[in-house]
Amino acid sequence: MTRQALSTSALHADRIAKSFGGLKVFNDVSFTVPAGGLLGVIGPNGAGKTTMINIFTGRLSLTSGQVMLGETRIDGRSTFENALMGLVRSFQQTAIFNGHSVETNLISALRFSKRDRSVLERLAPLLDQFGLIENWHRNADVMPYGLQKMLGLAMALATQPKMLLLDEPAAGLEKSERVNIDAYVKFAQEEFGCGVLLVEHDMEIIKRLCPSVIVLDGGRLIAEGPPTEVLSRPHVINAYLGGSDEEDSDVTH
Amino acid sequence: MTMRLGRFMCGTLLASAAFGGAVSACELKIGVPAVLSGPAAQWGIALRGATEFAAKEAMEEKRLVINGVACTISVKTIDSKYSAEGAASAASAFAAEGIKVIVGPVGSPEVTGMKPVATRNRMVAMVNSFAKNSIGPEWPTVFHIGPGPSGWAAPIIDAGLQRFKFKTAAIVAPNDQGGTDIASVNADIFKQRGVSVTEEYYQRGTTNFAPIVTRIMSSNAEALDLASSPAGDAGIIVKQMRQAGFTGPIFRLGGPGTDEIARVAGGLDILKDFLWYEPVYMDDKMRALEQKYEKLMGSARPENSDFFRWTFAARMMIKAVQIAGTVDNAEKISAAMRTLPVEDEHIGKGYWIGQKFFGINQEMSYPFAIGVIQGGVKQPFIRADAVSEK
Amino acid sequence: MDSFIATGLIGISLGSQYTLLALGFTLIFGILGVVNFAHGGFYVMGGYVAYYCNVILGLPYPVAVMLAMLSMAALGWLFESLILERVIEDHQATLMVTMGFYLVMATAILMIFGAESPQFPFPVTGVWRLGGIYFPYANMIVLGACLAAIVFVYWLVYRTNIGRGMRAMSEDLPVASALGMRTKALFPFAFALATGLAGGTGALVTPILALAPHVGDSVLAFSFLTVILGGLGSVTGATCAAFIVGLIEAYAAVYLGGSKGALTLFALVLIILVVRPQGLLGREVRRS
Amino acid sequence: MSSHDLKPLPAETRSSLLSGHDWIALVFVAMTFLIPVFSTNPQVLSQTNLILIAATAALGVYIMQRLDLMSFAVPSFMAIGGYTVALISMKLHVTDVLILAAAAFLMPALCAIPLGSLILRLKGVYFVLVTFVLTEIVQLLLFEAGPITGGANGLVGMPAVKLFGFELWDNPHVLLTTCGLAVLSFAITSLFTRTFRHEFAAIETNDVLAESLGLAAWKYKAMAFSIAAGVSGLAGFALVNMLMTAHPSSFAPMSSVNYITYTIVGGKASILGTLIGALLLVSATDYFALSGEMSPGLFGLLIIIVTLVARGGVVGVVSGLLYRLVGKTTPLNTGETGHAAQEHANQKEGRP
Repeated sequence: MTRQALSTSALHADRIAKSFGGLKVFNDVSFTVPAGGLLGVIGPNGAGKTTMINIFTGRLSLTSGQVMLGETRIDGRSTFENALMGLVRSFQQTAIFNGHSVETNLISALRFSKRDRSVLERLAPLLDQFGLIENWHRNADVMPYGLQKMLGLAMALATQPKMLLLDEPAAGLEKSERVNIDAYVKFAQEEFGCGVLLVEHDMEIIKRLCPSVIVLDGGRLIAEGPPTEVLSRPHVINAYLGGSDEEDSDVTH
Repeated sequence: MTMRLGRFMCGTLLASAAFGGAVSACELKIGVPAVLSGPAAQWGIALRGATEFAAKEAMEEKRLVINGVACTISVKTIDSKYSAEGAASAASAFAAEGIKVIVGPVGSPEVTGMKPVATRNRMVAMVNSFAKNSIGPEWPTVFHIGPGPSGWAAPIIDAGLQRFKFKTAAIVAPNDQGGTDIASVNADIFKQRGVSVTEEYYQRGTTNFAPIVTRIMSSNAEALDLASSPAGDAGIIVKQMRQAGFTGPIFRLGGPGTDEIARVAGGLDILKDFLWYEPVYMDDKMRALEQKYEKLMGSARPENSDFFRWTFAARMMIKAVQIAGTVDNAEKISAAMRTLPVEDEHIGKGYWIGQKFFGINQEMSYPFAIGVIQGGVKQPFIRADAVSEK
Repeated sequence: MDSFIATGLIGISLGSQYTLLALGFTLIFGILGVVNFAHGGFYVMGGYVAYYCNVILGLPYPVAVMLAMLSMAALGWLFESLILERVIEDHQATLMVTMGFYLVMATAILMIFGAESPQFPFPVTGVWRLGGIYFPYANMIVLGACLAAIVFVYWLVYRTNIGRGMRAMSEDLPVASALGMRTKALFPFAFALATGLAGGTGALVTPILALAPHVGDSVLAFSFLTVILGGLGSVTGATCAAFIVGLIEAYAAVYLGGSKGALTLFALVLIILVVRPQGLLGREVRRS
Repeated sequence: MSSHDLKPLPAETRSSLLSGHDWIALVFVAMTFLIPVFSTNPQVLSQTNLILIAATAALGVYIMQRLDLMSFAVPSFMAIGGYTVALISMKLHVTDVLILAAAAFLMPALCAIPLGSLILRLKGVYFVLVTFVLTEIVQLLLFEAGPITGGANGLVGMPAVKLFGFELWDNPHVLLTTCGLAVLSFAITSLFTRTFRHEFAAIETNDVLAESLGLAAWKYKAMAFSIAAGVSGLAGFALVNMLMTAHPSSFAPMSSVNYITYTIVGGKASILGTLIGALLLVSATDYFALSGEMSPGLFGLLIIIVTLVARGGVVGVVSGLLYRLVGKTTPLNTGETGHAAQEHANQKEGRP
């Protein structure tokens, strides 16, 4: 991927706001994920993180503000159009095509994003590391939760996105499986040159991976900066109300 | 047209060749495509009862004797579902069993579906339908059980005009073939008598007629004709018309079913002034027929008074088979049928008609009755002579 | 002017009847996620039960209506817990099962009572008149009873705990179950409530119209129309839509002609669906 | 990333043009061509005719089932196809069966495109209800558009169709015409559903995921709706040709229930299911018709029993048994929809 291409694929949220009826989910939030860069998003439950992803992909419309991918305004467009432009998301829960093999799932991802099999060759090391290759012909929905989750992430990457929106990729994974997330994010950035927006509750992962995070609370952006520094700010700790408990309870939901 | 007839005959010859030998020398099988489910079921039940009765009667009394052998007569009934496919598949099933003689079906869609199959398989049929094309020269082996309103509407309207004063009338009927064909014929006859007419059609399946009643009321009609509206519908219409304050006479130029109409409407008082076409005149002879049915079949006759006409039809069919001397040659049976006088031991004498209306003289016309309710009291039936085209 | 008012009265009568049917239909859909093809069957059977109790057994008419309502509720309860429950997860299987049950019910009625309409008169006769406007007392009583039943359903749904549970489920089943509601315990109850309403409506309405085995067919079609218009699962939506359907049916039939009335109604529903797929008062169409 | 000890990517699984079930169904349907050779029994011919028409019509339901949509619209499109053919042959005197078949396919398929763009925004039960309303509207239009459709009387007296100038007019010929239309419909349906099986399977099991990967789901839904309409139109042609009449009662709204029943009872996951379902149920209908008033009730009972006892339909159960005998664990590659629907509900994202 050339420099030129990368520069056109930064994700830029410009004073976005969303409300359902009278209820404001978030208000006046702006930030940028640089092309090929990585931005962490943290915040307590109900902070509007998943809603934000739904807006970026086009499933929900904005109340005000705009979202740009490179030079293109993407909010309010249909999900598949944005996906074909290179803005692809993952889901909090497992998201695979039930009743079909791992292979069919990945082939479907290639077909829908109009990619060819060579992408799969490039992904092979990652697939092997996750244990998907040994399960290649298995029915995906009878695999363990962790494998299903990694398959979902692999499918998102198989579309060769410019910008990946990861919605709590570690949620529900065993501690031992979480290193896979690190490998996945690094692989996406280094091999495919993806930008990544990482919504995550696991602060260890955030600290390990993200050079920079934003903190959402009550629909506002309350802090921005390197994770270790941001997480030590008193109002961020307050927002989390003893964040470590919150983190655990959320992980097991 | 002759080309096509020829083709049909060729094909049916081929088709029947396989069965010619299969049927025993003297067993008449009558196929009865009768609607036995849904709202029209009572019509089918009358048809089935009448044909079974006529068959049993003919066997007990040895009415069908071919080559000196008294024939057995069996009746096979299949639910024709009041639809074109239902009747078509019933007719095919009959064809498969080598059945060549059909009595029924009842309704216009059924007749529409059955006719091509019956003709392809060279069957002779006596059908009932008020459709404008129920018989015709392209179906030479299809006969019609009785005249439509073109035959009997005029005498009934005259009887009404004698008793009641009206210059305007409204006709209400369902918006399908069974309704529109009759209503339009009735309308013409009203107009010939100097009565101005509005026609109202409703969707079959309507249960509340209040809006249509409101429409009729605002048209200031002085008389109402229910045409061929099913008895249940007609009952509600009458009930709601009377509630709306309608006091004029009501005709039902469409068929029997007055008892059911009265039940639904809430009694004879509600009908008040009511005239209808009763396909047969109930006299001692007819009551004798009822008793004969009870004695032979061990139960009361089917309630629907179409029973009498179907008995007539089935008897005519058996007579035609007797004259033709064959149980499975449709052409011969048809030819025999055309030579038969229209006559029944209980119902009376009549004529073959239909040339004017259908272009083929294959419709039975026989005496019928005009039913009259006046001031909520049932009057004796008026006997009307068979209508002739001559 | 008179006919305009008279038509309005017809529309309101129709609307109140449709409401009772649609409320049951929409509750069943909202709570169980089931399109109940047998709804019309419960309506007709309710009519026949009332006829049997009133005319054959000689019980007073109000008692007959209550018995019709209770017996249909019981039948609904049994059907839900014995048959429907087994396939409740598969919306297509529920469709098949209710469709099959309707055929069985219609046939049973035909076999027991025959095809012809029996005489089942409403105990009160007479017509109220004012100028060109008229309204039969029987219709007035039925209208009153329907309105009372609607009020009862509203009370049940909005003022009782069981109703709050049903509403929560009907508005968002996954959320309600996530909140730990014992959703399945309410299934037979909700189904019985709906079929009881249908049976009661049949017992009330068939004597002022007609009782015959086939009158349930059109009930189904109108229940469909009403809930599409009102928004599936929405109680208030169903009520409003039922009155709108009743009024449009009445006015279109009166001013455009009998068979055009139905066409107008269907076309209107199609247009509404295009403009507002979730129905008038329905929540946003759920995504996946 | 280092490359030692890497497991290689398994070789691409090549898939055949059509699946096993597709081939079996096609061969079965094609074999009906032979029936007139062996039998001139009108009952056999007529039953085969009705079964083939029923199976062809049920394909319209089957195609929409690939998208997890239950369609009641089959009779509407059968009517459009059937009336188109009747009008062309009676008014324009074109009786060539190939031209008529093309018209019977294209007319409904074209009508379905604008309709589909409106209807296909709807999901699940809404789609069911709207297609139901659509059949009611088409039925009313057939009655109201008298000058074109013949109103309540329908269009009676269609001339016999011709193939290369040879008239197909008698019982066996009518069956051959129906066979041809059925083979065409089964071929179109299996090729279509097989070509886009990934897309359809993805939309059926998880359309949100499919769209998020870049699939324009509406395009495939619209295409499926259009092809389903075309195939239904061919069934309408066969029916009208058999009856020599285009009549509104042939396209009654409630007949859609039959086509759905054939598909579900036979097994909605496989094209073979529509054929087996039509075969079993048309025969059963015929059998029950002998018991008169009881027949709808018996039919209803059968539907309930099959739905309760054999959830995958007849084909699902049989192939389940076969696979168990052979010793494999997964019954069908298409998967269990009930389970998938459950997963679906679980995946529904709660708003934060």
